[in-house]
Amino acid sequence: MSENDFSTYETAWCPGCGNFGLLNCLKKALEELEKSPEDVLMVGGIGQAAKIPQYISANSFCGLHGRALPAAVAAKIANEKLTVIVSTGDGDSYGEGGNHFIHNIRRNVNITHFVHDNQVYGLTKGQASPTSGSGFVTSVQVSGNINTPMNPVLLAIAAGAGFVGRGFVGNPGHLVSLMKQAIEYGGYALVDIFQPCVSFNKVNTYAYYKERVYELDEDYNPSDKIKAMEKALEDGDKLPLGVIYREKLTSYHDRNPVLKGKTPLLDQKTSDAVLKKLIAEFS
Amino acid sequence: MSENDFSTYETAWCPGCGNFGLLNCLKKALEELEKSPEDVLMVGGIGQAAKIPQYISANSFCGLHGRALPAAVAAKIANEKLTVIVSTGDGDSYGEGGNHFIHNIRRNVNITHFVHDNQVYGLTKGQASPTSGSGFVTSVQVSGNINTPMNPVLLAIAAGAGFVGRGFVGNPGHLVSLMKQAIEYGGYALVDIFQPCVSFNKVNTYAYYKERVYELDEDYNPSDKIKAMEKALEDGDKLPLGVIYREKLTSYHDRNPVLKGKTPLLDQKTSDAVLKKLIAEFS
Amino acid sequence: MYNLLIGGAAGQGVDTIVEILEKLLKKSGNCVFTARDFMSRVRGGHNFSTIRFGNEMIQSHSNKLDGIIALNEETIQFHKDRVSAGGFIMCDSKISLEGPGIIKIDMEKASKELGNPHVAGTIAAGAVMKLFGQSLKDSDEVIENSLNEKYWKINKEALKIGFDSVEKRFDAVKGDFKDWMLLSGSQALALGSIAAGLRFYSAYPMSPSTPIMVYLASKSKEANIVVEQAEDEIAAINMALGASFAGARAMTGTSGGGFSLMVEALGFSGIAEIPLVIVDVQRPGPATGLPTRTEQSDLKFVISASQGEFPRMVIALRNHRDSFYQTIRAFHLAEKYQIPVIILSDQYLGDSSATVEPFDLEGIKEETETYKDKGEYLRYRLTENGVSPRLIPGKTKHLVSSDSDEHDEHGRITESAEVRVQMVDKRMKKLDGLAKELQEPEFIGDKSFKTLLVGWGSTYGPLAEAVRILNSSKKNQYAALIFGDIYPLPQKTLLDKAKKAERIINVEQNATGQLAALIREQTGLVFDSAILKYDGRQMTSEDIVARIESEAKK
Amino acid sequence: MYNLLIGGAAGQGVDTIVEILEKLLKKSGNCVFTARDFMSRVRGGHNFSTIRFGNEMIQSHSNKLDGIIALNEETIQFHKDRVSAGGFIMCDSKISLEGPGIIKIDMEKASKELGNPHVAGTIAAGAVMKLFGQSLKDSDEVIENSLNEKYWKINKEALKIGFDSVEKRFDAVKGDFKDWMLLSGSQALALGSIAAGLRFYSAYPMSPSTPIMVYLASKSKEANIVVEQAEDEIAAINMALGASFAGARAMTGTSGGGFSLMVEALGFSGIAEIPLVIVDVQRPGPATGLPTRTEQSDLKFVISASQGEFPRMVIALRNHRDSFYQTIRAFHLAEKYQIPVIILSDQYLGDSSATVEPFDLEGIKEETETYKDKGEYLRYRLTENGVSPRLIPGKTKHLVSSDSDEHDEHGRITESAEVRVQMVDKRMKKLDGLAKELQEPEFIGDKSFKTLLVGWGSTYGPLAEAVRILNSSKKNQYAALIFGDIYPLPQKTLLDKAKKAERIINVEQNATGQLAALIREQTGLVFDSAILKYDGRQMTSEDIVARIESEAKK
Ligand SMILES: Cc1ncc(C[n+]2csc(CCOP(=O)(O)OP(=O)(O)O)c2C)c(N)n1
Ligand SMILES: Cc1ncc(C[n+]2csc(CCOP(=O)(O)OP(=O)(O)O)c2C)c(N)n1
Ligand code: SF4
Ligand code: SF4
Ligand SMILES: [Mg+2]
Ligand SMILES: [Mg+2]
Repeated sequence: MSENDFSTYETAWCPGCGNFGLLNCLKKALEELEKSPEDVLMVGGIGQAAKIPQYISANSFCGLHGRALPAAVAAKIANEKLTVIVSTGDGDSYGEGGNHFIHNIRRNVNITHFVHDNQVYGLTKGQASPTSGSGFVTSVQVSGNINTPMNPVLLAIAAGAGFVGRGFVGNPGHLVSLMKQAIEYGGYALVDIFQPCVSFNKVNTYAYYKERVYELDEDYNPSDKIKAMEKALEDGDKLPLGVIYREKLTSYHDRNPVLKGKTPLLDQKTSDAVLKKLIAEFS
Repeated sequence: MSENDFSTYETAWCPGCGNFGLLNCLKKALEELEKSPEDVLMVGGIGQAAKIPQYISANSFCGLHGRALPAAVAAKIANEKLTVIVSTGDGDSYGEGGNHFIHNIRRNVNITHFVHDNQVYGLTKGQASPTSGSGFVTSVQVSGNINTPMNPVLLAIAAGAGFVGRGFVGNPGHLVSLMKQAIEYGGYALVDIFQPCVSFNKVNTYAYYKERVYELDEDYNPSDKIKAMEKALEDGDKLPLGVIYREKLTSYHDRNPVLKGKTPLLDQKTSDAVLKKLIAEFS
Repeated sequence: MYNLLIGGAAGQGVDTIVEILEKLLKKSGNCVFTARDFMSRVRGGHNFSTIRFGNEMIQSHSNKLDGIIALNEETIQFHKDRVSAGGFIMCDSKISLEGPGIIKIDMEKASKELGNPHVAGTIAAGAVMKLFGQSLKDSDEVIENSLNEKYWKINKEALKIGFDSVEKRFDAVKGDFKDWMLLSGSQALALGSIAAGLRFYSAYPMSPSTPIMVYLASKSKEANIVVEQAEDEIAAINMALGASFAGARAMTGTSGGGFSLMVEALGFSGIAEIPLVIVDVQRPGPATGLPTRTEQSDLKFVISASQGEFPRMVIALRNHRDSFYQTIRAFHLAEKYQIPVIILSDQYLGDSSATVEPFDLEGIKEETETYKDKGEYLRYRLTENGVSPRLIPGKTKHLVSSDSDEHDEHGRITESAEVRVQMVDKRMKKLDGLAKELQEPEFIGDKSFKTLLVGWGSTYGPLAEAVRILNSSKKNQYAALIFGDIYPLPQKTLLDKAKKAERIINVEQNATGQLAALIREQTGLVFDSAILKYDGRQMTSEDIVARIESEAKK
Repeated sequence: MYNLLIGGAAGQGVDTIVEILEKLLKKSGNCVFTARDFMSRVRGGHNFSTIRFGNEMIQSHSNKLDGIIALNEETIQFHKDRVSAGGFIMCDSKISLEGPGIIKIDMEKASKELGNPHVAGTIAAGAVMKLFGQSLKDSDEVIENSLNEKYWKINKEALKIGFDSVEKRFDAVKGDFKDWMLLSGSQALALGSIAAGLRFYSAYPMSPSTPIMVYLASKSKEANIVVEQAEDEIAAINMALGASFAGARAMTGTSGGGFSLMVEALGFSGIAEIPLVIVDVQRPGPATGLPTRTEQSDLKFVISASQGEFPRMVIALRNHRDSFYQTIRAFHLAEKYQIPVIILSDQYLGDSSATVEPFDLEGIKEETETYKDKGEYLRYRLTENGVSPRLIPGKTKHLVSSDSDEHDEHGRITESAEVRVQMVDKRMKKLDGLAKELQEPEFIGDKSFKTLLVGWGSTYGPLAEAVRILNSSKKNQYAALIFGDIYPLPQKTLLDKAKKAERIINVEQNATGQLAALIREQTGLVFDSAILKYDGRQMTSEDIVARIESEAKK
């Protein structure tokens, strides 16, 4: 498999945007995992981040704003042979798509969810996103954001996710490794990724993150839920990167008797015999 | 103020339903707090629980399925003098309304949210709700519920709520006190209330809860977030009742410069002078 | 033909008795039609069903009753005036009511003696069978098919007690319908979707669409279908789109309120050209409205729902046969044209059961992908007929894309004015193909008609019967045209018949005459008058006849 | 009249230059109209605006250019063919392009010398003022109004550098528009809502509706308005309904995709009779479509959106004046009839700026609740005109209810067939009142016309100008009728004028001719032909004239 398999296309992103780093890491992760483009389905919603499926050669599904997750999990349910990756924005994932976020964690379909968390709505020119900091001033939040910022890592753990990580595009080696672990995890895996938006977020810049992030080391045990939530609560001067929480959970496919141990759904059939029986039941 | 102020009406609930107890407790709580019906706004979505605003004499807003919260917080924003209480089902609050749930916690508008948590969709005849247990068998979940049940108490704490409690209609005295605390709390307060559905939930019955619930005592310190999350994780044989987490947070009204210290929004005006100035700015 | 009403409070088991009784009657050879009326509550209130049966085709309910089986007093109060001369009211002995038509049975006492007060209704069912000169020979099979094993014995006994407690009163009808099917509109629809190769059904519970999900769930393991209860309707439709894109035939179902939440994704299906079947089982709106009642008031909504412009097809189901065959056709059209196809049913049709000829599986073939182009694969290739080559991701070496933004032939976002126009035109071209697929409305009546009644969907049964009644007294002056395919609107037969008609009247279960508006928009035809009903209860043939006669008097 | 195009990549500051330039020109007395074309991206790509100015009323953009100010080479390539003889192309000296119309300025170098490459455009703006013989006397004021204080000095210097770098080339126009307003359609709409007493605006960001939210947010503290960014559009509309119910005048705004998500709550507003103003700033669909472009393709969608049937009003904004006054009227009608009122704008109108007569606040009065009934308070009292007494909860001793289910006069859930019909009829009666409120479409042209062009909303400007152009050569053979109130459809003038017309043509910014369909449905009128544009760019008067002339040739 050659490097070029996951070739990328000209983007509509701003020069210097954190999305470029993210895209490179994603490409690298897929290549290192020796995935073939035709077996990968990239799913995005709408936003700057959400354009990423357009910029990497793989199957792509650019859906509606906020609705990447339901489409992605259903595609995976339909064909478990696809490696399904949702890669999209923080507004998309946690704002408009918040209900799908908490409920798809409960489904635990084996897909990967990368959130380009720039703590702002980029494409619509800089309003607060769910993860924007308190006091963040924008053209709409004129007196500064008054909502309590969402802590997606903590929320995902509390919602029952089995794999919750945090990365930063400024630590690409670490991010690639995190992405690979997430893709290989056998259930829903979330990686919230700090991705500076150079155009609209003048607070959470590369420098801001650089000063605060640190990589969790081997001493850290991601399987202790309480400890993980404590770790997730660190959101001031110290921002941990890595697998914050990890637990083995039975995946959707293994919980669903229609799918477990069967051929992929799209290749299944209702036999003629069954169909006739169903008709006969009404006679 | 006489007992009759919060008179109740004939209901469409099943005999034996936990909603009756809940309604009685609510009535009692309002009376003990000496609220006047005309200052109370009861808000529900759609469902069996959500009919409660129809059964108590107060102002009532029976909105759409899943959409009680946005309407309620906005009514409170419009007129902070109203005591606004959302009282509605688990499907309504956590299923269809899940996105409003996590985001209104972030807003922290001073309203109270009572969730009639019967762990089932009652009105639509017994499908799994977000809080239904694993393996819960219904006409749709024919092989048993395969989704990880939502833990609303934990989720609310993780989302940043300042007041999170749990009650049980079978402990009415405790529930009334909990309701009163929630109503008096100066921000968004959630009380998840175990409410047996005698028609469709044959698992989480009165007896089921009776065997498992226990009231948190005075030793328990609800202000420690980590401890509270640990407490919230108790969801097997022991189910704690009481204020699981409590923290003082600035409320929406005090964070919003348009509202803080001003007359209620509905009584405010744009002065003629300002209007003229705004027009002049374009000249 | 006879017509019975069985009524009681929610929770008293009206449904079970009705199910047993309708099956027993059908097994005895009767044609059966059961309409279901219930309240939006779980216990209490007043629910009832009417079972019409006889040895001729029956496709609708009726106002006139030959008998009432009353599980409580309210049922008698509400409905006794509708009982014809010679009819009966069957109730428990404890009810103080006297008269020639009153049949009292010790149901309550006997059922308690049997050990379960819930079988009181089964006793009544047994009595009814005897009254109408039917036998109980198939009753074991019926009980075993309808109930959980632990209730078999007691119900079989209850049936017999009832049967033995009365004497035959009515002439036995002997139809040839024994081997026909008896099923509800929603079951027929669900069965149709299975026959069409459904693999993935996602929905959020909502009356009156839930029976579709319940039936599919009950057969999911046997039929290899994933039935997914979504967190909300937005998820339901987006899941269906994801599954369909990935190659699993997908459907979602809901009622108007849920459809409202699916509107954005409907347009997504249109621009991304992902095949999708969406079922709207209508109920009275606006908003929550009357959750368990019936109406046909979503037509204008669904034909123009979602921002922007794209081709779609809307099929209104007229009866239980349609519910099966048109659902299959909906899947085929959705795939052939890569469009959303909306199926309009309603509570009346969905919840009623009817006797239909056994479904024929001949001629239902799975269509398969047929992309054989050489060269570059273009998901959104500009083609003559507007249909581009669709491949299934992972099933080909080509990469497959899908996009809710305007895109070029590759599926990449474009802002080009030129490409935009090409893509709109390409999508709209599918309408030419669809025009050739359209099925004309069904014409009922004699060609000598003077008045043409025009309806759509579930008023089919009432209209068909109304025309029969009117023509038997008025010598073939009436005919009806009932639309199944409704958008795009097939116009040929309509214009043809309208030309011959002296008077055209639209008959609809809504307040504004939505079909008439659509027809005027598309053809310029103006209706002379309208028969509209919007109280949440389906019109009967008698209602239609009465309205026509009262108009005639004016 | 002159027409300039200013273009560059996103992020090069086209917007700032345009804003400064249009204000400078207006301050000098010109009437100004600026149309904005941009891509759905933050940096790069190609964005441009055209500024038309002169001493007569200008209400639309034009294809012909008198000059281009190019911040990059692409701008020149894309647009140079549209420059009229005698026109100019202004660009940086480094661009290798020669010819008589080429004006090179050392913008880049000079701006770097000033210390900020972003002011290159301001230099160009200064040069333009000189070219057209305008003065810079108001420039300090303009700069100070448009920019953050820290950029004042450098921009003032840049303007002067530019001004001094060229010679006057064109005749100075001297209009009387100095004291008129210059603002965008969305600003005018927002200002109208403030004038109408708006207290609560909830929305989720979505192009091209966001400027309304941004303007309101910027004035929220001064004007005492809560502007709430919702978690999604469903929340936005349900919040607005909650606020309105509680007595705060409320509005929500979005574009088609967000409107899709508001559909269920639209019906809720209808059945619960909660006044609400909803703005849909249209963009091309379906689904995400072309996010920053323009289209008029949501008409049929919004007039029939949501399950069930209820009265609503739809007002299409034709221009910047309408944007102010009709928004005020929308609030008054929403309250008077307790209905949802939908305002249709679009990207062209919302983002363009125009010169309008200063808004007049006379006659805008807040209406107040006037419930004076004695006896029992019935929120949904059955009344002659369908409007029931609305009280504000907490502001009265009466208890106020609101319900999305069908309800009785008290607001309690009902399943009664009789009450259902009464309530539907009551709500529908409001249409009689609304019919009397309707404003007829605006007629433009001479009564001797033969061809009638019919449009709606933002094609007003282009149509008005097209009629003028056509009539100047074809001697008053053309007229136009442009609808503002569009649903319910005012019919009188239309039928009147159509009767006199030899030919009627609908002119719409969509692919299917939605107004024509609505008119046919409501009146039976059939159009002879259609001028439709759906590439995401607004038609100009010249486009219309060309289409008419090419048709005439056929
Ligand atoms: C239903 C709907 N509402 C709103 C929008 C407008 N919209 C497009 S992208 C976006 C937010 C993008 O923010 P985020 O997801 O954080 O992505 P980013 O651009 O920051 O990468 C919004 C609100 C839309 N396309 N659809
Ligand atoms: C948009 C929409 N979807 C679905 C429904 C149908 N529906 C009504 S109530 C309900 C669930 C009720 O469950 P819950 O909120 O737990 O209330 P309960 O009846 O158990 O008290 C559903 C799915 C609806 N009314 N509207
Ligand atoms: S706006 Fe922000 S997130 Fe979007 S491309 Fe530019 S820098 Fe990146
Ligand atoms: S269905 Fe359940 S929740 Fe609803 S009223 Fe009956 S017992 Fe109560
Ligand atoms: Mg973002
Ligand atoms: Mg419930």
